[in-house]
Amino acid sequence: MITESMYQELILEHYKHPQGRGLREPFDAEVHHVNPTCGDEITMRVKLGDGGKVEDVSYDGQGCSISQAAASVLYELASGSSVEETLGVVDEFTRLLQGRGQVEPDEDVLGDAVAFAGVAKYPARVKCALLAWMAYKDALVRSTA
Amino acid sequence: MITESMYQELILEHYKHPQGRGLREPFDAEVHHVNPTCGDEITMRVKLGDGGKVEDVSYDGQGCSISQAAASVLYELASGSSVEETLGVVDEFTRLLQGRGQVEPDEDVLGDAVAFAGVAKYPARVKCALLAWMAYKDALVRSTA
Amino acid sequence: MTSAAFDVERIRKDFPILSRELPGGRPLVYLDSGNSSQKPAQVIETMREHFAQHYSNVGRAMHALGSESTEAFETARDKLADFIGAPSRDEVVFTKNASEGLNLVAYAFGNPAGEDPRFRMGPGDEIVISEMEHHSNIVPWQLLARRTGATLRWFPVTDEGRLDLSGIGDLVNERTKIVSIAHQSNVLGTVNPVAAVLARAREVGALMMLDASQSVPHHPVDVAALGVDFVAFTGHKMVGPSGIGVLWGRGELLEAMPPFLGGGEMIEAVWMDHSTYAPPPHKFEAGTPPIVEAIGLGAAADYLTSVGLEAVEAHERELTAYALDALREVPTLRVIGPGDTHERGATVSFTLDGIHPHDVGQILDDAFGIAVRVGHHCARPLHLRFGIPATTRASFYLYNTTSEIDALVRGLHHVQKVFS
Amino acid sequence: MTSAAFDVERIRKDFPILSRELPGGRPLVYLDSGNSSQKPAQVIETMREHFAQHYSNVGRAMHALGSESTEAFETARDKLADFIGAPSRDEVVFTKNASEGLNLVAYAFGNPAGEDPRFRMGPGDEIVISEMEHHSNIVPWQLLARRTGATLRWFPVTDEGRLDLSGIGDLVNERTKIVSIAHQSNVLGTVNPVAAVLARAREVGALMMLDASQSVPHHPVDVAALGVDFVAFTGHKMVGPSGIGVLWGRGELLEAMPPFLGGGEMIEAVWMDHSTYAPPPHKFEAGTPPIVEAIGLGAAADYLTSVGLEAVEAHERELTAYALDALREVPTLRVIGPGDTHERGATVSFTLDGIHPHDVGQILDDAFGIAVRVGHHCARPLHLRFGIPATTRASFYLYNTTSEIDALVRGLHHVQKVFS
Ligand SMILES: Cc1ncc(COP(=O)(O)O)c(C=O)c1O
Ligand SMILES: Cc1ncc(COP(=O)(O)O)c(C=O)c1O
Repeated sequence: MITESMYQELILEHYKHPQGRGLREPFDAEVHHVNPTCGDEITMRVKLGDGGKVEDVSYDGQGCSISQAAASVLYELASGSSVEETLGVVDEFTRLLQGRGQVEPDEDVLGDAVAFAGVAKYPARVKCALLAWMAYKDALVRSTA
Repeated sequence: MITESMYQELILEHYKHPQGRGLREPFDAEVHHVNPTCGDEITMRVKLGDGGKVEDVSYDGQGCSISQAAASVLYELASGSSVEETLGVVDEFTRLLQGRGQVEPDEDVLGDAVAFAGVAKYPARVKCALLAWMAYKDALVRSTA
Repeated sequence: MTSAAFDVERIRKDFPILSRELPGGRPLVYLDSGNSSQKPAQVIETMREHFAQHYSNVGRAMHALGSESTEAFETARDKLADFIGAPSRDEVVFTKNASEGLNLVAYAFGNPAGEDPRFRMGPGDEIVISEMEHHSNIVPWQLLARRTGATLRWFPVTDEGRLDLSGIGDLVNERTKIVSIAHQSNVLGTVNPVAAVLARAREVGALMMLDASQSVPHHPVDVAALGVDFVAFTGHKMVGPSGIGVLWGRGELLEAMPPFLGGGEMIEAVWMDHSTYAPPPHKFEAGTPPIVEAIGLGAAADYLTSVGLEAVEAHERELTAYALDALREVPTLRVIGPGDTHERGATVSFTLDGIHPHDVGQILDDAFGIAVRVGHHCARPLHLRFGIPATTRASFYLYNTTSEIDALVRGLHHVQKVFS
Repeated sequence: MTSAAFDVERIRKDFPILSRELPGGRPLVYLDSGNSSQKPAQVIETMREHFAQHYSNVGRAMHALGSESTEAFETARDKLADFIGAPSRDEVVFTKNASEGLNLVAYAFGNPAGEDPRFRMGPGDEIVISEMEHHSNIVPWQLLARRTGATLRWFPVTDEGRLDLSGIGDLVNERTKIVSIAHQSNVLGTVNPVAAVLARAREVGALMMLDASQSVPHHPVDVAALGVDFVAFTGHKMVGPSGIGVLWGRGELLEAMPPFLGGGEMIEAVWMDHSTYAPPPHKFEAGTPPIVEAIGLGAAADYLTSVGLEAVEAHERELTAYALDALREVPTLRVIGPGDTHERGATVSFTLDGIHPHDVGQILDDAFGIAVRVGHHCARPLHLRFGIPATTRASFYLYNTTSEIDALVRGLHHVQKVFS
């Protein structure tokens, strides 16, 4: 079944048990992103610390398993890392997802996020996977502005 | 050659030697009709006499051989006839032309105008043949109004 | 079970795509005709043949091919006029889709180039739509309200998914210039009570338009019997090609409306500083029309007529009853829309607790080749009204079978297993 | 004589209709491509195949067929972007024809829903077109002037059929908001001096649009190199299907423009009382687009690219030179338009003393199967300027041959005999 390439166990796990979900204080910036084609929504807050650290990423939203799991995976990867590191991961994630299934993912950079490789083959779902990650990038820009 | 069914000798004759052409006085009504798809134009005047007679039909215009010959044939048929007779001819002519080539023309009613039977097969030219005849009908309405 | 007279297996053979296998050896179970229908060989072949043997531009060309194309194109107009019971073929305007037809009418209002008082619009005037409309019957009126300062109002929708007429007396009033509602909802399946709304519109002197995108393909529709002023629908949902739609309008109103798009074919005579316009329908068909698409749509109308719209409707009613019944067995499944087949078409939208429709659709497709539509189906306000971001929608047509509905139910059970 | 590299006989085999016999055993001599071109099997077959095996709605569908259709549709956009050198695929808006593209831009002006000052328009503002325009590049601007109170002005045309630029300094001035002219005239064949007009438009801060309906099919066109703001063209004249056209616009301007048609696909989010819109190009593609037509147009672009636009252009130049020469031998024949191939395309319009074009066209068709266009070719003001009600127009394309031009000349001699 083709399904298996998209609904990885890891994605389903994150969907059923989202990590770091809920909006928390304090935060430096909050953004709200919507995927108009499907109505998936996310509100995301970022709190930066000293030395370019990401202190907290908190979020709330609604949407499909892909968009919710992507937010959960993002939380795990980002909180505690440096802004720079996470931007690298976001770039690689974006490259993977927009690669129409032709891109070989860099597992070292992506970690768990590599589970989304199968999504890249479904153009209609790519935006779901990217929703949280684009919101995060946007929030970073606003918190450092 | 299919042409022959449309460009009857009689039509060409009327085109080359139009009968009754030119605008004359006196007149009861003058109308100007245009065929927008091809730019054919006709100005037509009607002068009615006593007892429902058509005293004169005078016209001027520009256009293809079909529209010009149709005006010339109309002139011959109408001038001197009664309004009622000519309306009968106009109706029969219209029926023939709009019949998509399926209508059997009544030669007794149409006289020379039966030469236009071939035009009925060419939807794009039907309007050319009818231009003068519709103008005539319009002019009649206005002169008796 | 479908009726004996209606041989769905024979019909399926007319649609080449239905015998297709999807990647991975999945059969195709196409339950997305409300989005766009498939095309029978009769339509595909008519278009191919026209391109290959008869094509040229229409209206303006006087040569042999020009006559053949013009004849075929205008005959398609006759067919469409017959199909919807239009009193005159000249009331059938070819558009590119239903959306263009709706916009065309909206742009007729408040246009300084128009003089008829029925189409004047400004602050204080009102436009009435409903909460169950497709975006194509919402946004054109929002844009019109924005251009003219008029006010947009709407019918609410009941919990059962019916038009709520309780406030109609206030909603449709002397300030109302036009009421435009769906004949059948593309989400709920609800068939709206046209006569009741029309009666009130007539009382206050408002015009009335129907978005018949979801009704014309599925039921016999007679515009004269309906009695409204405008009806828009779209070719691709009625086994016709993409790129073609129809706006039907009362001849007298089409005459009174200002032109919409300007260009070739819609004129009578042009000078540099002004123009006069052709009579309808050509007045509203600027530029080279979707020639072969109109001809294809004519073939589609022929096809539906040969099957019989009553038979199509009966078949769909059986499928709907069967589906409403079968879906009841799926745990947590909630149908959004009427629960029985009374005044409703073959469109069934639903939610499953805790599982997003995108996941439902994807798994149905990936695992079983079942094509349903998921999302808000271009009816976001309706979803907001029900407090849900999206639904899964199965929509049936003449070529669907009860065993495809069985496959859907099996698929939904599988979806629930994945997410349990 | 055509060049060795360009094998016109091989090309003719790609177009099924060219081997057709007309009623009465006449061969088809198709010299009406300026009106609409014929279609190669590659285009016809691509469309048939898509309908039969891959069709579904685009954008919104998440199932297998939905992906296949969306992929094919958006790939067609890529192809068209490449074909015209668009800096971004998002600048390619699919319309139903060139006329819609021209109207779309015209409706962007003076629209209260738009805020960008470049698109404001009212009394005192000016729009500049030319006397050689197709009605589709006249009437939309007349309607705009009518809606907004702006003034429509135009370039005159010289006796040789060239744009008369002598008064450009006064004509295009600080009040000018947009200049819209044909890239190539559909009657005269004249290719207009875009750079000179654009330079003046830029001086005064006006936008500039090109009606490229007659240039994109016949010459390599690079919108970035041209430097204008908008370019409209149409599929059916470039070996593509009916029902599809393209509006190219600078991304930044498309962003700034208010939406035109409202509906599905052009929105970001919809509430009952307001909406937000998708970014271009989708903002301007309301409703289900001409899906299979766009895919067919992509195949047409591929076809022309495989033949090579330079080769097409060279072939057409040879045909034009040959025709201008051969037609000179026909007594009383007068060409309306440039007499040589300098800055002119393969469209030759002419008059014959004392014989109306309708008769010319009819006899050419009836007697010899030669399809030319007769009338004012949707350019009535240009004919008024030359003081003639109509012309006969032969227009050539990649599949035409010099022997077809010989047949035309023989036909014209016959016409003169009939009317002598
Ligand atoms: C120069 C020119 N502009 C515009 C058009 C209009 O194209 P369409 O009829 O496809 O909208 C045409 C062709 O008819 C044309 O030749
Ligand atoms: C109820 C309804 N109205 C309007 C439309 C718009 O039709 P189209 O996209 O063909 O313009 C649709 C389909 O998308 C529909 O279901």
